[in-house]
Amino acid sequence: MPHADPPIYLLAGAALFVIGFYSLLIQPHPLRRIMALNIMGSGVFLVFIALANRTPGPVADPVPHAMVLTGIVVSVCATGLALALTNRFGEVLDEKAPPAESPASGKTPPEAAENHR
Amino acid sequence: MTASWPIVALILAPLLAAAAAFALPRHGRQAALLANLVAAAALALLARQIVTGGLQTHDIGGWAAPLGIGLRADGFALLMLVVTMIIAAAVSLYALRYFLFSHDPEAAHRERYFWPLFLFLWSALHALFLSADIFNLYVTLELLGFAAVALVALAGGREALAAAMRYLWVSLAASLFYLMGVALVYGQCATVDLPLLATRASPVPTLWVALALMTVGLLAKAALFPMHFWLPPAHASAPAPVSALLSALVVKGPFYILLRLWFEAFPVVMTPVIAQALGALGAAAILWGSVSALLQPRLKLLVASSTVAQLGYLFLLFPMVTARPDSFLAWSGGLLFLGAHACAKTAMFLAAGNILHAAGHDRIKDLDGVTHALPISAFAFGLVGLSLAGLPPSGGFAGKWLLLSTALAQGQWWWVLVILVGGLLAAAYVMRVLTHAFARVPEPTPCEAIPPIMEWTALAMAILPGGLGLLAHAPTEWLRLGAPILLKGSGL
Amino acid sequence: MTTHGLVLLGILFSSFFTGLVIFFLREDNHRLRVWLNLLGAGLKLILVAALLWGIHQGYHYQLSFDFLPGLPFSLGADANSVLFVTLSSFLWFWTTLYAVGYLEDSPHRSRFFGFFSLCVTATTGIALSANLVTFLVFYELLTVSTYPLVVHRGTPQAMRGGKIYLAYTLAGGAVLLLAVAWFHSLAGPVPFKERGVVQTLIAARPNELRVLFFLFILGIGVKAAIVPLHGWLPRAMVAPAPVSALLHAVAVVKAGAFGIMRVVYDVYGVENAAKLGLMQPLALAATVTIVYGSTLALFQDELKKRLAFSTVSQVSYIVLGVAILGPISTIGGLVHLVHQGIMKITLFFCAGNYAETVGIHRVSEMNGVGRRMPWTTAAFSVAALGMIGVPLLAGAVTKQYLKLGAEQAGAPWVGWVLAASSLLNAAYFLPILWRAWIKEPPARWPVEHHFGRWETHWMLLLPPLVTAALVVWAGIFAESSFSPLAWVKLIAAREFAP
Amino acid sequence: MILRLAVGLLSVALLGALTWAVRSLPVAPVGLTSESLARLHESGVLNPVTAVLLNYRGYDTLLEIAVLLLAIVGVWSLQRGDSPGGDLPERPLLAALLRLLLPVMVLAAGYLLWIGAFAPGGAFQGGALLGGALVLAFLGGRAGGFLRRHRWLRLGLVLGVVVFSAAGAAAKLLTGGLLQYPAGHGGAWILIIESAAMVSIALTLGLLYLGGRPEEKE
Repeated sequence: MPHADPPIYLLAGAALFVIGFYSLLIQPHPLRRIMALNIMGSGVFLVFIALANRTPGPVADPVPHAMVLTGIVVSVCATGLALALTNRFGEVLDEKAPPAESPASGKTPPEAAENHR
Repeated sequence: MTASWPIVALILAPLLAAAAAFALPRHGRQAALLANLVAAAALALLARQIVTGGLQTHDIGGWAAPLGIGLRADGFALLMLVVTMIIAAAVSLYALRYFLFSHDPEAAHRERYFWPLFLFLWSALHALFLSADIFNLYVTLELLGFAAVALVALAGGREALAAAMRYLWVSLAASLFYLMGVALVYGQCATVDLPLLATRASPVPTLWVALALMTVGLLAKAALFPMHFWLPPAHASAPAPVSALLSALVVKGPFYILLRLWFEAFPVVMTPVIAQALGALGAAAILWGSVSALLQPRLKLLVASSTVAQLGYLFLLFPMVTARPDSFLAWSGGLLFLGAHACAKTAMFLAAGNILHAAGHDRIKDLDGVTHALPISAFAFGLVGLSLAGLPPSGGFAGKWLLLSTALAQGQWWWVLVILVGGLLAAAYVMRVLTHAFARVPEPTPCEAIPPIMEWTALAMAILPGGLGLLAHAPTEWLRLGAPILLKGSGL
Repeated sequence: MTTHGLVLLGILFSSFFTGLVIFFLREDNHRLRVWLNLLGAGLKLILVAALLWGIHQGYHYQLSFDFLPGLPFSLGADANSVLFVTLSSFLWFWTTLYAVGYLEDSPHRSRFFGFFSLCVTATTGIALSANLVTFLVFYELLTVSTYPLVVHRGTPQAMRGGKIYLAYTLAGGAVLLLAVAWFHSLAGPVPFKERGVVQTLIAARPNELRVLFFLFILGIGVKAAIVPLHGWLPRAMVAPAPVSALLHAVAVVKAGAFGIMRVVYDVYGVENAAKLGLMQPLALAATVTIVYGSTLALFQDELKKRLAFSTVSQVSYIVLGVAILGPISTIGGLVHLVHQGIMKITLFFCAGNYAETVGIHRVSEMNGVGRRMPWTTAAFSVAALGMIGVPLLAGAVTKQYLKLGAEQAGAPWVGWVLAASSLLNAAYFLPILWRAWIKEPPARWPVEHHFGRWETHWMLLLPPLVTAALVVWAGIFAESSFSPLAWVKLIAAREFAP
Repeated sequence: MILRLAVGLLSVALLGALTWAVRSLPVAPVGLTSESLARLHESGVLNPVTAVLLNYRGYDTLLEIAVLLLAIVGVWSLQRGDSPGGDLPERPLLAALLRLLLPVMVLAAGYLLWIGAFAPGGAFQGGALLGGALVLAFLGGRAGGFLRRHRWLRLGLVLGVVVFSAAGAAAKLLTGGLLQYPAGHGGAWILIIESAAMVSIALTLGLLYLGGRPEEKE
């Protein structure tokens, strides 16, 4: 045992990371994937915080704290973007019912036209 | 200290331009133009500084590592920045007409959002190439990834959105792997500064796992086989200028970080087995990507699969550099290859975009006689085909030659075979397209006219790798500039 | 030194730049394109003449720069290069003239002449390369620039022929790349040098050198159409006549033969190669190719295919000459580089004239064509007789030297091979002449065009007449000091100098 | 099933590796606590985390604000046209509550921003609170007009990046280092940057909640 104090928070962070990773690969639904990614992220943040707490000194190491704050903001952005993308994807799937731009009208954007085939 | 303005300007100019392009949606073009001008000027100044003064560094906020974040530019970074500049300029030119040319009602919307997203992507690349801090690199990676995903989604169709989502999952999970690695590195070394890490690293289990995690994350982002699955749909369904950016630059960012990590910060952790394994994945990517390019029904998918293959060559750098003797040749070869591929892929995607635009589709078997309508684009496509197949006098040849001779000199003949076979396969898939394009049929594919600037941009980018082949000496010399760490023990 | 090097660059760029400009000419800009073509061709001839004069004056031509670390790109003009560069630039001039006449009013002429010029640039580049890497660069450039010419017509057969052509030549190129890179890692960036550069390696790594030689021949042999690497040549016959002429007489096949010469003489050195026991297999391959090509030519009814198989056979005369140790056979081989070039180009010009003027593509249609087109048929006859080896024509000189050389080198079986080949040559050429001159012409020709006062367009007629005259000249004045033979003797003297 | 098994094995391996790594961490870790505290007086703030965020590693934060802006640009680039949540039901109780709550939230956000210099708090905490206020206002039907004013929204969204970058560049003009605040004035610079950042953060978080671009006022 290298540590007198078992690294319980570190291990919990690792476990969260792995749980998130497992669900990300297993769950097909976008919402569950987004949650899985958030769980993974929480695992990483927990590891950072636990690391900050190990260092000697009057207060915990502020550098990992700041990193976690940055990481959280990034993960909020990621979540927002992913949700919006999921939402948009659902809308496009719903739009599929009526026929897409008919060839007669021509002049469809090539990418879109190709994607509809 | 005033000397560091170019570095700062390279990061801030595209970033502020992105903000401006978003805040003033009607002035995206002007913002991009301004960013191009400032970045070009800053890059010229930076190049001069590096050539005369070697390594350029800047401690942000005046805080030296480990407390602060360092920016720095050496010859390697310069090479990447120059490639980025060239491609960004070409894409800017091309995009002037690309979006508005289509008759799609959402064209204006697309163009409006293209500029800020593109400028974000660009600033992320600059920040990435200039950063010397592995946590900061994480933030740049996220910036890069988000911009790339949003740009893919800009195409709007179902396929594009599905591809963008898949890209997002991979990108986010990969970032978290990388970040977990950063956490462990910090826990071990108490710093995230690359040069400091080089002095503090030692081969211990924590760093092994940390590097494994970071490497896996970066490989997924760099789309190395077998984690390449997300790349072809994403790169193929994006709008043409975006595909060019993604294939030419975005996947190179993580690769750049990998090189920095393994050869600058953690050479003590590198072992021949790891290097050979990375090389083996590269070889598999070359073969797999080339064969799948041969089988793709659509032009843009073919070009995207070719990216998977060409990225494989870059990873041959690992076994060759690790074997040490003559590794400067491997460095120059790999990085020349990188530059040539970046220009070539840009040209190829732009040309493919023209063909797609003009013919209304990009099914390869229905492209008979497309050269009649688009001689310049078809010519550009053929010309870059030379570089991809590594035929002289292209930059692809120069890179391939250097890799070949390093492999032979080091007795690693198995890479030689892969390189040769990969070249032949590349020639084969390029020919697949040209055979249809050159065919003279009674009724050639009906084509719409394409704005000349879109055709000429593709051609200009196609000529670059050709010229790079004969004048390859200069860029390889840049590598030596201010890069003592990277090239340590490489026989300089 | 540098100004002399510039002449070499000038020779390359005289066609390169015209090619580039021609690409961007509008299709209907006929006159300018013709002038640019002729200007490039003429300029190149003048520069080559200047080069010859300079060498005569004792100048040394050399140009070199590092295009990669430790990898010089270097051009030079030694005796071998001058032989080939003179041949190719001279024949290019006439081929250009011919092509202008041939392709009148066909589509995509700018593209055609652009690649045409690049093709010749690559060929002269091969001639002027002073080391293996430079040779490789131009060798691959030649592959790439000829492909669009082969598929120029864009028909399904043309595309298929082009695909096969590329498959063979690119695979050959890859093997050559391997060989060059490997050799480079053994010997460094060595320049071509008479009697080879491998002396120091022979004792240390004989087997590696043998494997390398095999790879070199495998890589270059594709272009030289050595059996069994010849498969592309007959199929590439779908190309327009000037391209076939170029492929067979000036550029591709010749580049292959020239490359084998370079490897044997200036990389390995004949004596070293013989020491390694490499010459017998090469001679054997050449012999098989000679007999095989001639035999297959017998069975071709399509005129151009018959000529193609004839090329397969004839080019290996050069290889055979190279493979037999000794100065005299060397002379025979090298001089055939020129002789085969002028004879075969004449034949292809004539075949093109038949096709263009009276719509004849097959030997069986050629009855009496000599009456309709006497000048063309006369040129054809001269070249065909030359190929057979009739005295006083170019081909006879080659065969005589090869035979003598072989006897001198103790390989009398070569005499038998040559005799057999001559018989076969006669068997496939004489019936053509018989048909053309003696048989009655048909009532009407398949497709007939009239071109004013000559039997065909003057641009189509003049080139074969000039080259046929050369065939006669090279035969009759072989021993004078203004003949290909005289120059070749000089090369041989250097290679075998005591 | 096979997929689950394979992924499961992969995850177990990953967990094993992470455990190994975590348990092999140095027994006497160093960290950067002492360095951070030693130079805290130069940073202009008393809260070490804020010092790291806005001074030692302020560049990370600049890029992070850029990520926020990028996220909203990305989301807006997806959604076209119509107003999300335009058919929200009437919520009179919420509206009444908001009348009381919103001013308090704004005040609290301001406090959080200010206290960040001394204790946990700062632009993100304040911004998050303000963002929450925006969401509540939207749900209570009080933000409709505000959300239609795109020009102002855009300006507010880019404010953080622009002020942060401009401050960084201005600092460079004055002291020679990017984001190197003039000695002794760090606190003021940080407060300015944080205020601008808070506005952008709040807007970004609030607008991310909408999941798309609100309808624009013509």
